[in-house]
Amino acid sequence: MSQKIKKILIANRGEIALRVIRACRELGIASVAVYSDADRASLHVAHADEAYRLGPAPARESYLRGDLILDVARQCGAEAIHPGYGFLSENADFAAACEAAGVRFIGPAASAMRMLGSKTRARQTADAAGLPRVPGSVQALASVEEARAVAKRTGYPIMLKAAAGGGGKGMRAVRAEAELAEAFTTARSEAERAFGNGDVYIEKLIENPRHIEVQVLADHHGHCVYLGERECSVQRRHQKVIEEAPSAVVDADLRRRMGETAVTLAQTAGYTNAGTVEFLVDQERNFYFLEMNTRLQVEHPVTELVTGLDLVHLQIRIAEDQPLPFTQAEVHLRGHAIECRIYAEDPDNNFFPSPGTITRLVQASGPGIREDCGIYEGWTVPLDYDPILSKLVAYAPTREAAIDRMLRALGEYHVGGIACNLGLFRRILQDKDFRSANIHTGYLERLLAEPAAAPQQAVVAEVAAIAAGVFELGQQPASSAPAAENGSSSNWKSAARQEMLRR
Amino acid sequence: MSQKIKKILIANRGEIALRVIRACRELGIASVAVYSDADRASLHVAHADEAYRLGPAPARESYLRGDLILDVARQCGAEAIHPGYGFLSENADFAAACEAAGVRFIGPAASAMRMLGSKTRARQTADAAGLPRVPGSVQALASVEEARAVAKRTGYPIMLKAAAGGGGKGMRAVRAEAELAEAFTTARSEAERAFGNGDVYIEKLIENPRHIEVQVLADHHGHCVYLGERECSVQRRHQKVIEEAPSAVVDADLRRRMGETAVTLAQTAGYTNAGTVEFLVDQERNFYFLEMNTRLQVEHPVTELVTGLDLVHLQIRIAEDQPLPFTQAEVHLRGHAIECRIYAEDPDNNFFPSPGTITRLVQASGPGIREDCGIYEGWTVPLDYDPILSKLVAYAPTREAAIDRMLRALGEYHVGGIACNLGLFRRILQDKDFRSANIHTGYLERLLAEPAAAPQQAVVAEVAAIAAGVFELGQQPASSAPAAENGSSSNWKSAARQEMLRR
Amino acid sequence: MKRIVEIEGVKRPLSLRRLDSGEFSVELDGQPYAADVCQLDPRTLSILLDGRSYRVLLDSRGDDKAVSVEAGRIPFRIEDPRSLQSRRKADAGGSGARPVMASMPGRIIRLLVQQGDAVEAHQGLIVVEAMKMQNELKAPKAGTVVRVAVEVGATVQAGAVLLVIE
Amino acid sequence: MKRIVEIEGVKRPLSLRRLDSGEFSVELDGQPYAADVCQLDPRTLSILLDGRSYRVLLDSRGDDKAVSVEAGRIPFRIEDPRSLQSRRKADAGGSGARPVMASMPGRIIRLLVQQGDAVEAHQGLIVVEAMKMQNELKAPKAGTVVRVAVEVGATVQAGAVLLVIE
Repeated sequence: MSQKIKKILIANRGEIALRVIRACRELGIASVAVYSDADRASLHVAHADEAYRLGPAPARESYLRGDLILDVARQCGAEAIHPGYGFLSENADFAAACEAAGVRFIGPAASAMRMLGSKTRARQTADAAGLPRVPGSVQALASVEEARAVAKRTGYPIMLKAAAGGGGKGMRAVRAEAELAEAFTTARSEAERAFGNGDVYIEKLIENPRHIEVQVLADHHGHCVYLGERECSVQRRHQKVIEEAPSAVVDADLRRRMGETAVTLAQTAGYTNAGTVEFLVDQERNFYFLEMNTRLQVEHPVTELVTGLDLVHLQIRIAEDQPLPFTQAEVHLRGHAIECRIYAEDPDNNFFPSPGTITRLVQASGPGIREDCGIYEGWTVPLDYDPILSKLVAYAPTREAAIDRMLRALGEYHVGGIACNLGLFRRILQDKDFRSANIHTGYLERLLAEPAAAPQQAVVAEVAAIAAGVFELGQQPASSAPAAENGSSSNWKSAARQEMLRR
Repeated sequence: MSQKIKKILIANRGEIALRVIRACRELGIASVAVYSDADRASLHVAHADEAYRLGPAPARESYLRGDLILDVARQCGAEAIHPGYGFLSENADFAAACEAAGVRFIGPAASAMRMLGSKTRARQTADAAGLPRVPGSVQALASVEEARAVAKRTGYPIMLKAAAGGGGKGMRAVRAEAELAEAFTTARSEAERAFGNGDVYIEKLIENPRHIEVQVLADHHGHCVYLGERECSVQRRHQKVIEEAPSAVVDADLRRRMGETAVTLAQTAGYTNAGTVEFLVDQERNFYFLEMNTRLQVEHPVTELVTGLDLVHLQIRIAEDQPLPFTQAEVHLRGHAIECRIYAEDPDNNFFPSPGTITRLVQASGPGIREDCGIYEGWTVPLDYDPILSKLVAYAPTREAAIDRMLRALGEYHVGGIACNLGLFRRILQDKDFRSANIHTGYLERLLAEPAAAPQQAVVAEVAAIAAGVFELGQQPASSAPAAENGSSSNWKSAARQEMLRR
Repeated sequence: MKRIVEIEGVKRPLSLRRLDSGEFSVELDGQPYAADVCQLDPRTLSILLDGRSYRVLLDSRGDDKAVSVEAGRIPFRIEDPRSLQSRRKADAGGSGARPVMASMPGRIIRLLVQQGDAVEAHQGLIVVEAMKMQNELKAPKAGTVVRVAVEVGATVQAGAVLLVIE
Repeated sequence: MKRIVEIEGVKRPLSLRRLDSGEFSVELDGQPYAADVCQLDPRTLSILLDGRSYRVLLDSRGDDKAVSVEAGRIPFRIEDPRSLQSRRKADAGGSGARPVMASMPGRIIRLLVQQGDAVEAHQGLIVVEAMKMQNELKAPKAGTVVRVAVEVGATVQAGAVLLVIE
């Protein structure tokens, strides 16, 4: 029986915390933020109805402290917790602790998360459900010898992958048997360091695959639907950079087959709430199950734009035990959406993160532009977390129009004070291969290996020189300024300075 | 035969000029702004590819100077002119001058504009096409005697309306014959003053009607489609305040009938490009043709959101002689969109305009929010033009969700330095009658006559008092500040002041 | 810092002290408040009070001071209790001559009264236009027009005295 | 105002004068420019040049001065031709000792060299971590490490000198 939720604690920070707070406000539900010492001045604290401190900046002392978070939920009377993505969102023990404490975890049950959370266990579940998956092992490899045997059976090239993995950690491509032993050792130790679990398994390496994933949504009444696919092939070091919906290579038939496969997997695992089934698609458009993400994803807005739905609203309704308000037949895709993940990182300096104070923020808007943003002018990007600043999303009737709209929006956007990756998006969106959807998971590394040609017009340098002079004139302290060349100049300078004080 | 346009001059200012500039950029078309002396620092000048001065601030010396605008177009090589709304957008002589100069006018041909631009002529066209229209006269009334005869035939109450009218000028409701003579005289003189044309005609006064309009789009190849309706019943002094799509009272059958009626009128007049056919809908859901707006409308974004189309892109494609890229059967409405017109006017002071400097601008964003904005922080709203600042639009799967989303966005939005009407929207969107779609063109005046109950929580006054003190502390000039109560206070103050300098 | 903050006609003593930790110690109406105040930028505060989160914006228009909180604009005045001057200023409001001021910039379209005219309270005095909208300013009280300070056609700024009623 | 503006390695003389009309008289490289400059806010300009419209944003990061125009970030340096000091400063770049500085704030994860080590150009020197990403800083030239200024585990700010190569 459905039961209205009146207060939700958001166990996250940044743009996704604000995203969930907004959904709560729209639904008339009170929102509770939690924050670390590094986030007292963050947007999610100021926008929530309530806010409570968790602890020091490091995530393991704050956002990963499930015990503290449950304490806050109990004390403030929150009946549900939304985990966002990252942090505790795929932690089955935390989901179980919520269940035990009588607090609804807005996501799947701990049991379903356990069946799908480990990559090896997910592969076993996929086999049980009869899903096409990437060939290789379905269990952790006990030794180099076992790895060698499986690799030989699978056929080189292969990938070594961490069972508890994510974000490219503990992952190694192996092209020949001679490389296997060393790769096995380093992948294991990297996985051990990153996840506290050194289990690795083998997958056949698919050449130039596309990364295409299917959004599913399941209620507690046995209904499960798929909401079309997202293509996330533009990646750097296994991190998604640009996502879009729909995929240019998925037609109605392939969409239905991938969607039904994803629904089968979710139902086999007794999955509920929002989840994403990731596939690799090869050049012949065969698809292979890769893994399942048992949470809302960063890139969920592109699905919202092409379906017209609100996934966070639906997540909350599902957590209230409400049935899905539509059937599969009522899901229609329209138009095309593209998302750019704006990060505090410097593409011109090896993508090194650039924390620091955002001294300037000029945002894009207008037709077809959505922004899910977690920053403001004057905010200091902390050192301690993922460098995502904002998600800029463009929607238009066609893929080409969405690309051109995004380029228009990127031209309006400006982040000052720190480096960010806006220029990278411009480069990708103008690239011929991207525009013709000729992409795969290795596409971006190849593009980045090419020299970035940016022949600048002479007139732009002239404009820049003039502007530099005018800004210099406006910023000189009165004491060190040379005598004004004419009477009005100094007046103008003091007016400019007053203007700056007033802002 | 279709011919690509490479450069478009936008004969307008403010948010609509920026809207068209953005469309040009997305289509790879160069954009040319024109500006008056009051608008050198306006956003449309900074965002266009080229910009040229027209003249002094008054519109009749700048934005209404069709001759100067055509000169600029010729000199910079613009092949087309987009008129936006207002100014020259419904001026058939200007459209004809463009045609004569070989510059494409992005709108209907002058001939179609003439057939539909005058309200009396539009009513004759409607009769010729067999449209249901509001009963009354189809020609200007020559005398009080004629007015008396028509009114008697039509039956009181009636409306006197200016043939060249718009914006409620030259409009008078007459409830009984005794009032007619005086109303006729004042309506005529008001119309003469406002439009240079004193022609008035009679329409039966429909009690508590809804204002519902149909968007049409016609190409130069004989195709004409309707893109659903917009409900604009929330008006103040005949000015639209909130618009939405679809209308809560229009079902599929009524939509089809109104749409087909609108298409018939457009085709009868040989209409091309975007246009809007306005209807009154009475309490029995009978609809009556009111007038046609032969241009893009302020409220076009709500139609874009529910159809997934871009009307300005399509206007330009039509002007290039391209055929419409879809048929009527391919137009599908999805979800619900609401637009709030943010004006520089003070609802607490009789809606008086409030020009001045915008010292602060905090904008809303996130899921389902679109903003078409013409302002920025630091900009001074000029005295000389309509006080529209921005259009905030919310989209969601249902009307209720769109209302709640808009309320969420309004809570994020803030305009500082001048008064604006954000509070009015909050009041309307929380009103029970609005939420149950129990609205008509007199709805808002009735709501405004009621006292605005705003019982404030005691704690909010406490928070305000504390904040007032903290701001005061941060803004005191160092010289007049009292001695710091402890060591860190003065450091903090100087840090705050530095922060202000840095911004 | 000790001040008197006047909000909605109520004068409330406020004592603010910034602690070494960066937090504020707050006393309002003589009561301590466990308010956690964080300055996001020079004109935005995040205030946590009993777990509730408030985003407060400085929302002054010229000398008209106000904050915006929970989407409501709340005007305030601040007095330094040690300053006599501020008290005197506060008392100056009630005298006999009453200026009628432009609430917004605009152009004078029509004068409905002349110097020497007797007027009723709420009687129309003058019509000002801005952005194509006309506004009729009304008499704040009954009395006599002792001065008309503007002419038809003049452009006036907000706060300009248009005429005086005594 | 007369200045030397250095952009993309080219030093260009610039003369700016604000006219009574509010416009600027501009001379660049000794040539007059009919540039119409309008300041939208203290850090944004609208410049019209031969009808073309440019929106220019001041885009400095600390001492690293730049403008942003047409979506490109263009660093600049300004010298006062009357100031000898600025010339001397400009000449100081090519000396023997070369500090290796943190380009971003972060934590020192590993030191790959010690004081006294001979290093090749582009050899890895030090690993800095921020936001879960590690970055290896490389030697700007061949030489000897004459000083190591940080320890493993230390947090450094952008611009901090980490070590010096001579």
